Amino acid sequence: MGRPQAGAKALDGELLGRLDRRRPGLLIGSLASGALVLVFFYCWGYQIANGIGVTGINRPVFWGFYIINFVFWIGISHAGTLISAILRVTKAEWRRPVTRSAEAITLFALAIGGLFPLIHLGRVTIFYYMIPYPNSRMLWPNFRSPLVWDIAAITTYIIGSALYLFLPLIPDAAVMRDRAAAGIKKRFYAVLALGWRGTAQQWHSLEWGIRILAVAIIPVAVSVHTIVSWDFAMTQTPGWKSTIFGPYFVVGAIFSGIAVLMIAMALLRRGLALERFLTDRVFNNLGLLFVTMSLVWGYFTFAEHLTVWYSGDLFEKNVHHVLLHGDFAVPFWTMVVVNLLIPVAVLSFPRGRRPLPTALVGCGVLVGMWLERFLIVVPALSTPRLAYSIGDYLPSWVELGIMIGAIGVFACLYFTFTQLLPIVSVWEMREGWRHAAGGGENGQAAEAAPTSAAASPVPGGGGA
Amino acid sequence: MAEAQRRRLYPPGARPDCRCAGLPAGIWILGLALFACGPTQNLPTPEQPIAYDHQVHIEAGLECVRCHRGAEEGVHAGMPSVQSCAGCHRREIPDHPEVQKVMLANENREPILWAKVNVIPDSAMVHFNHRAHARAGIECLTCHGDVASMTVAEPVRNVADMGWCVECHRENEASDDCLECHR
Amino acid sequence: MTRWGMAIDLDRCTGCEACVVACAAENNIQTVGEEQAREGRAMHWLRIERYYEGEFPDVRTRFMPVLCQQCGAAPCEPVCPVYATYRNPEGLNAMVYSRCIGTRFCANNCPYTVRVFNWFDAEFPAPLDSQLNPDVSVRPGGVMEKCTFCVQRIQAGKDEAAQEEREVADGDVKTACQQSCPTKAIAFGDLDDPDSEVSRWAESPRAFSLLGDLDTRPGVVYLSGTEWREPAE
Amino acid sequence: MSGGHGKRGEPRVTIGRRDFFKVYAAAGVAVLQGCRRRDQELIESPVRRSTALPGASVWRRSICEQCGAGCEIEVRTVDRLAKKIEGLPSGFVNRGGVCALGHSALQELYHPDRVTEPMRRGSSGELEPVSWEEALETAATAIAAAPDATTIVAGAPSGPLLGLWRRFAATVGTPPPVHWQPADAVVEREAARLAFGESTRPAYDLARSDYVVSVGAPCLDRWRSPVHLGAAWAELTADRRGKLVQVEARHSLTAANADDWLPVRPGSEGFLARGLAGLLLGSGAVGEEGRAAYEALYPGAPPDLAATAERCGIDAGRIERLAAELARARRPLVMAGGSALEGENGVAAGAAALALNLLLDSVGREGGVFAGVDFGFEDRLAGDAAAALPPAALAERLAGDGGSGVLVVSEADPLHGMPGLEAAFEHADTVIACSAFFDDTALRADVVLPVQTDLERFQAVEPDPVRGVPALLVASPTVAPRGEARHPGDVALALAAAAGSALPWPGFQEAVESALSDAFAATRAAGDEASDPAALPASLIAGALNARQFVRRTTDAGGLVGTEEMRRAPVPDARADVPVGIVDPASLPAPAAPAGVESFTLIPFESLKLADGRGANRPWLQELPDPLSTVMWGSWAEVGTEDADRLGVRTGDIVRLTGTAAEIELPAIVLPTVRPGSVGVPVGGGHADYGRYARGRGVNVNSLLDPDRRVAGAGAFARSGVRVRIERLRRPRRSERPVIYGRGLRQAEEIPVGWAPHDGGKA
Repeated sequence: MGRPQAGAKALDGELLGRLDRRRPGLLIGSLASGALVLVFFYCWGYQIANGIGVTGINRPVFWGFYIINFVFWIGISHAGTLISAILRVTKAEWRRPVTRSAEAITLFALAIGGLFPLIHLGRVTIFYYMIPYPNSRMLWPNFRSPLVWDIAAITTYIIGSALYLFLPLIPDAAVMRDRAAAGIKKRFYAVLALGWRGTAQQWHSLEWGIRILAVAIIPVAVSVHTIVSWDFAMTQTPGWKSTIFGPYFVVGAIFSGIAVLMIAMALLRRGLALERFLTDRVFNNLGLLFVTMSLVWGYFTFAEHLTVWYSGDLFEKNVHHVLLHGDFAVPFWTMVVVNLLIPVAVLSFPRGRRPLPTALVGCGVLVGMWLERFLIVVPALSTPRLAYSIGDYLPSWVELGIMIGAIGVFACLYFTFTQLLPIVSVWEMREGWRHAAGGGENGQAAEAAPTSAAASPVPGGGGA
Repeated sequence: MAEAQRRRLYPPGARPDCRCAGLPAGIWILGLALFACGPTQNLPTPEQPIAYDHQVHIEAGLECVRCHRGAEEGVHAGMPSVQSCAGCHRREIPDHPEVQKVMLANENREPILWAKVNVIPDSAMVHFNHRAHARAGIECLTCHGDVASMTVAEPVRNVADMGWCVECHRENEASDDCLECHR
Repeated sequence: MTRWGMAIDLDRCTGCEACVVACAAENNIQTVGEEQAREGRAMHWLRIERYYEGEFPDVRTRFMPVLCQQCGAAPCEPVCPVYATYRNPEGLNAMVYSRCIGTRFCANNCPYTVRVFNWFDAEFPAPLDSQLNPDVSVRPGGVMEKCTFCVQRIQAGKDEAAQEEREVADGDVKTACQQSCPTKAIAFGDLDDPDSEVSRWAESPRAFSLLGDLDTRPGVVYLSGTEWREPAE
Repeated sequence: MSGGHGKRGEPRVTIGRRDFFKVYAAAGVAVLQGCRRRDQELIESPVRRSTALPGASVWRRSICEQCGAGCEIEVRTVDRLAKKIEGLPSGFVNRGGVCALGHSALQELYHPDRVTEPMRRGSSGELEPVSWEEALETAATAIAAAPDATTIVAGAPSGPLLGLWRRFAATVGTPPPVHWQPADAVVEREAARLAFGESTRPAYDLARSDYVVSVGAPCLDRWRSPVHLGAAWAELTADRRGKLVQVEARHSLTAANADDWLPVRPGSEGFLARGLAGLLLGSGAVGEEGRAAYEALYPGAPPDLAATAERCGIDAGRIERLAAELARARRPLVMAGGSALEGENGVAAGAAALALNLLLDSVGREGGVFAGVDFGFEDRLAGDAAAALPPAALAERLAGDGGSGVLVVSEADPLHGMPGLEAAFEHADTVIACSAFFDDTALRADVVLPVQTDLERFQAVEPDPVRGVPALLVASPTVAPRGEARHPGDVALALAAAAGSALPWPGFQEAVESALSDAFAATRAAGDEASDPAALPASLIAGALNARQFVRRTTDAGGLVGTEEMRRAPVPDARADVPVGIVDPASLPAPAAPAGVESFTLIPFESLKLADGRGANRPWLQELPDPLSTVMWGSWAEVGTEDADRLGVRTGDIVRLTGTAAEIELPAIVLPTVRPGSVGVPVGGGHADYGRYARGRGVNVNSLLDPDRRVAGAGAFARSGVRVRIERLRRPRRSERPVIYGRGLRQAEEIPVGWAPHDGGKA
């Protein structure tokens, strides 16, 4: 009993100590991202004050960077909840150090992704017309519109993701509460901890809560990106009207999600010296998943373009033409290279599935997946059926500012989160350590142990 | 259990705490209120450049359409011209201080800028057709209240409340197509 | 029931664009200025598409006035999240400006690319604003708009008929483009009335629908004596 | 709970869903009441009583004076403001149609940069507002000081207003006014005089013809009466009954709509006409009378087919086919106009083309050519004053005076429309501009007198003859004038009075009424035998008891409109002296061969939006895509695909066009329809001011022209056929890119783009 207890304590101390340490890198990151947050809000404010025309969108390219970024960020959000849920459900041990950071990515990416449709609106001040609520005008939104489904799906997902991030955070918040000196900080953690005392009953409820959410969140996540794809697939627009868009988008989302996760893991491993937990084997495994997704994505892309080409439909072929040979050929083939050729070339070999190469491949895939969304939105719109109206699109500084600013907002939120709360789940790590030490794979037994342990100021080991 | 022990087990912040629930609940209620109240129910009576008294004029035997000429036949009810006001008042109480304002405007050929009492804001993009309502037999007082008993006209109904319009249209089997009014 | 429709005789259209200006004058369409027009943001509700066939000197020129087709099965309608565009009982593809929040989804889904968007608030420096048609709202920035079949004229026509206690007769309502056309290439009226001019035009063997195989069931019928071919690849 | 009154006024209490919502809304309302403030809206009571109900549309008849066509319009006014222009369905010329330029008269009326008060150049050298009296006095003093050295330029279309200016010139003692009119109008008259013996612009009956050959006449662009001619074309081609063949170097809108387009070499139109005559004479399809009449004019042998094809640069087969179809046609008709008449050989070409009508026996018959007769109200107002001078006379006069003297320019912008006048304007002692805008001329003026635009003024117009039927159209003002603007006719009368030689009328309206009154008297006196040239056709005064009643009835009816019986063929008696002036275009030398690969023939043309430049100040027209190049907001150069490849020019590239005296830079538009070796540039751009929408927009192609080139035999400036060099300068900067509306058209040629409508049957 003593050894694991001591080990757990040491582990807590080690992790929390690392979290507590003031790291100059984080501070600089916070400041830089804070500046980008200002850029974001300045650009948005400028757009609201002057009109949506400060963007580069036009007729016929009515959707531009905002929708591209919307899809991109929603895709990124699949890094966390979905992957962590799958890992939890399958009880993959190596998930323990990554789940928290992945779930945080989900929540923040979703928050930002969810903002983009609002930024995109011509009259954002009356965005609430899209929300079904009883009103004195006696009007309801149009439930046939994919945009209304979007709102429902994203709201569900964001609430689910927030809960899913929040539940495993409760025991850790309690630890933070107990370590903090009285004051505003303590009260903050106290609110987050929801009165957690670490009783067996509470642990039991928490476990169940997480388990139910983990199962429930998977279909929600799948549905979200499917519905996002329906913003396109449900239209008449050549280049969009496609039955495979649902799974194609989900695969793309998971693909980009893994890319973010690979980058985050590599950074965490270095930043928090977690080599002990995020072993090369973890990267190897995730790398295999990554290359699989790359291949699946490549397969979908091929299937999509083959059917278009084969169909011979004049209008579809026009879009296909500008993509493969026309104005958009350079981004298209870049996308194929960074999303398919490089991942396959690098990750097929065990030496390629190490932290640094996977992270670099992940960066490439992020660029590639952003391009993919660009290539879905812009070429289709700029090549309408009546050729007279063919147009082009160049983003304005406002759109670029908001795009870069959004990255800043994300970074700022993430840095703030890292400063305030343990980015690695302390209790799950300890649980994992105990599994490793006790060799018990039986969750219930292993989890029962700490609750019956001797009194400890740490709620994880509390109870009398 | 000793008090110290208890305090250790239940640190001060560890009590089950529901205060955090107050915030979302508050936002929810406020939000509902915001959405549901629709156009404001507060109907201020605007200040007019000339203290025109409806009651006096109607008691003197003038019909609404005598001055608001378009009320029955026109798209807009309209305001009487300065010239026609002055035409009558040349005989009737020309020395009244408020009437003097009219006479002055007439001499200077300046229009009088009345404050609108029943306002549908421009942002609603509504094109109200007065004569269509008159044709359907809607009484003046349905929308304007009993102006005959008012001195300065004051709003009695919020004419910008779309739900009220729709309700009446449906009850009277008038078209409730959006384009009927919004275009 | 009335179903408003339009027929355009392409064989009579010279591409003189009188209709385009008539439309702008009637419907308070803003001119966006050189910079915005260069960005592709000109706001004409009606455009004359010009196509060339062949090589010099045997070039054939085609003009095609394209406006909102007022589809019976409009792709723009179901995608609007707030019902700002919908099919009205008289066959119009309605556009309610005050309801529009500016998602521009409708415009993306329009196969004819006839919807235009107010990127900024309209500017009519005084006294140009004296010309504005009081029956048509000036649209604020952030709102979608498109050809309405001059719905204000339809409403006025019905109001006039009601005032005179009669039915709306064929020819009572003329759209601005139809009115100004020097060659009288446009007919407008009730497609459900078999005796109306537009119905008779629509019966012509020359009649066809633009992008007809999409089955959007347009309320605009084109007439052309020559076949519109796809250009050689 | 909503208490209220029902339909019949009885109180009604209902509790509905909405009330339920309101219950839980109540809390929020309390909070929000403090926050919201209702913006106060104002409603104006008009000053004057009006017969119209408030907000009701009042349609007033008016006449469009944007060009000389004389379309009758209806103006929708609401609360005394003009809202919309529509064609008057019963309109004599237009039958309900209006063109783009006509619609835009509203934006001229309500233009934010209009001149609404008189201005005079002050001591600082700037124009400063002054009173009418001061402005008139300054102007009149200058005119009275040197009437001989005064040059008047009158921009009004022919008709009463021009007559008034002629009378003004005669009374004040200045030389006759220069009539500022399209160059081809002057040439057309001269060509008609040579061919038919009568110097009026021929009237064409397109609608009832079945085969129309238009030699250069851009009848579906901006030429004479676009609305009338457009409608006539529709009638001509309805059910594929008739055919229009366009003989023109440039692919104009008319060429685009023509059933057949012969892109002849610029300047060879007359040669083609002679060649056609040769084929027709040889075909045996020509009547004896026609042959005799034609050969009296052109005794020489016409050129043969090969020579014609060679000179015109087109396929001999096409010429042959054209001749064969002409010979076969039952009611053929040949028109001449536009660029064909604007070259140095314009008169010869025009006469040769018009003379084909003699050969085809189309003079004075249905579907043929008639004399452009009118009721003569120009002369009635002018009295015995001398005829107005052609536009080119302005350049001669200014050159002759050594550039000093007084210039009175009314409703014209010669400084923009003609090259080489800058120095003369610079040296003129006083320039007086009667204008509604600061156009290039008014900008240089010493006195600017604001004039009323179409809808603000009393109008009396003799329209361009339609099918040869004469008319006088009269209309009263539609809206109140803006600021202190006055009628240009009233300005002329006030100027004359201030100069000490008052005309007999107080205002333009009275002048027209007095002319009507005189016409009545003369007609009455002449009785049935219409021998007196001052008499009107007797049927027009039938029913009027006296002159006053006649005047009243005429103004109430909107003027006098003739009948088809009043049409007539050109008077042939005057032809005796004709052949003296006639020149066989076949005898003229061919235009100089191109010198080098960069040498092009410049074809300036009037686009249907900017016209001669007057449309440039209206946002509607600036933003109207040109129907063929689809360019908005600016000038462009049309270059053929082959030439563009040779020069390395792509659409949008900035090119430099170099003429003899000047050069311009503008974006090129590559079109497959431009004849190799030629370049088309629209006129009407490049105003120095002319209001915010025109200022500095585009370039003025007139500056490239050679100021000394004249159409031989007519006092007109030859703007066609000038040679320019083209160089490619650069890809355009972002702000220089031409604004192309059909942005996809370029790609459409590169990729298979589906524009084809699919036959889906009717809706």
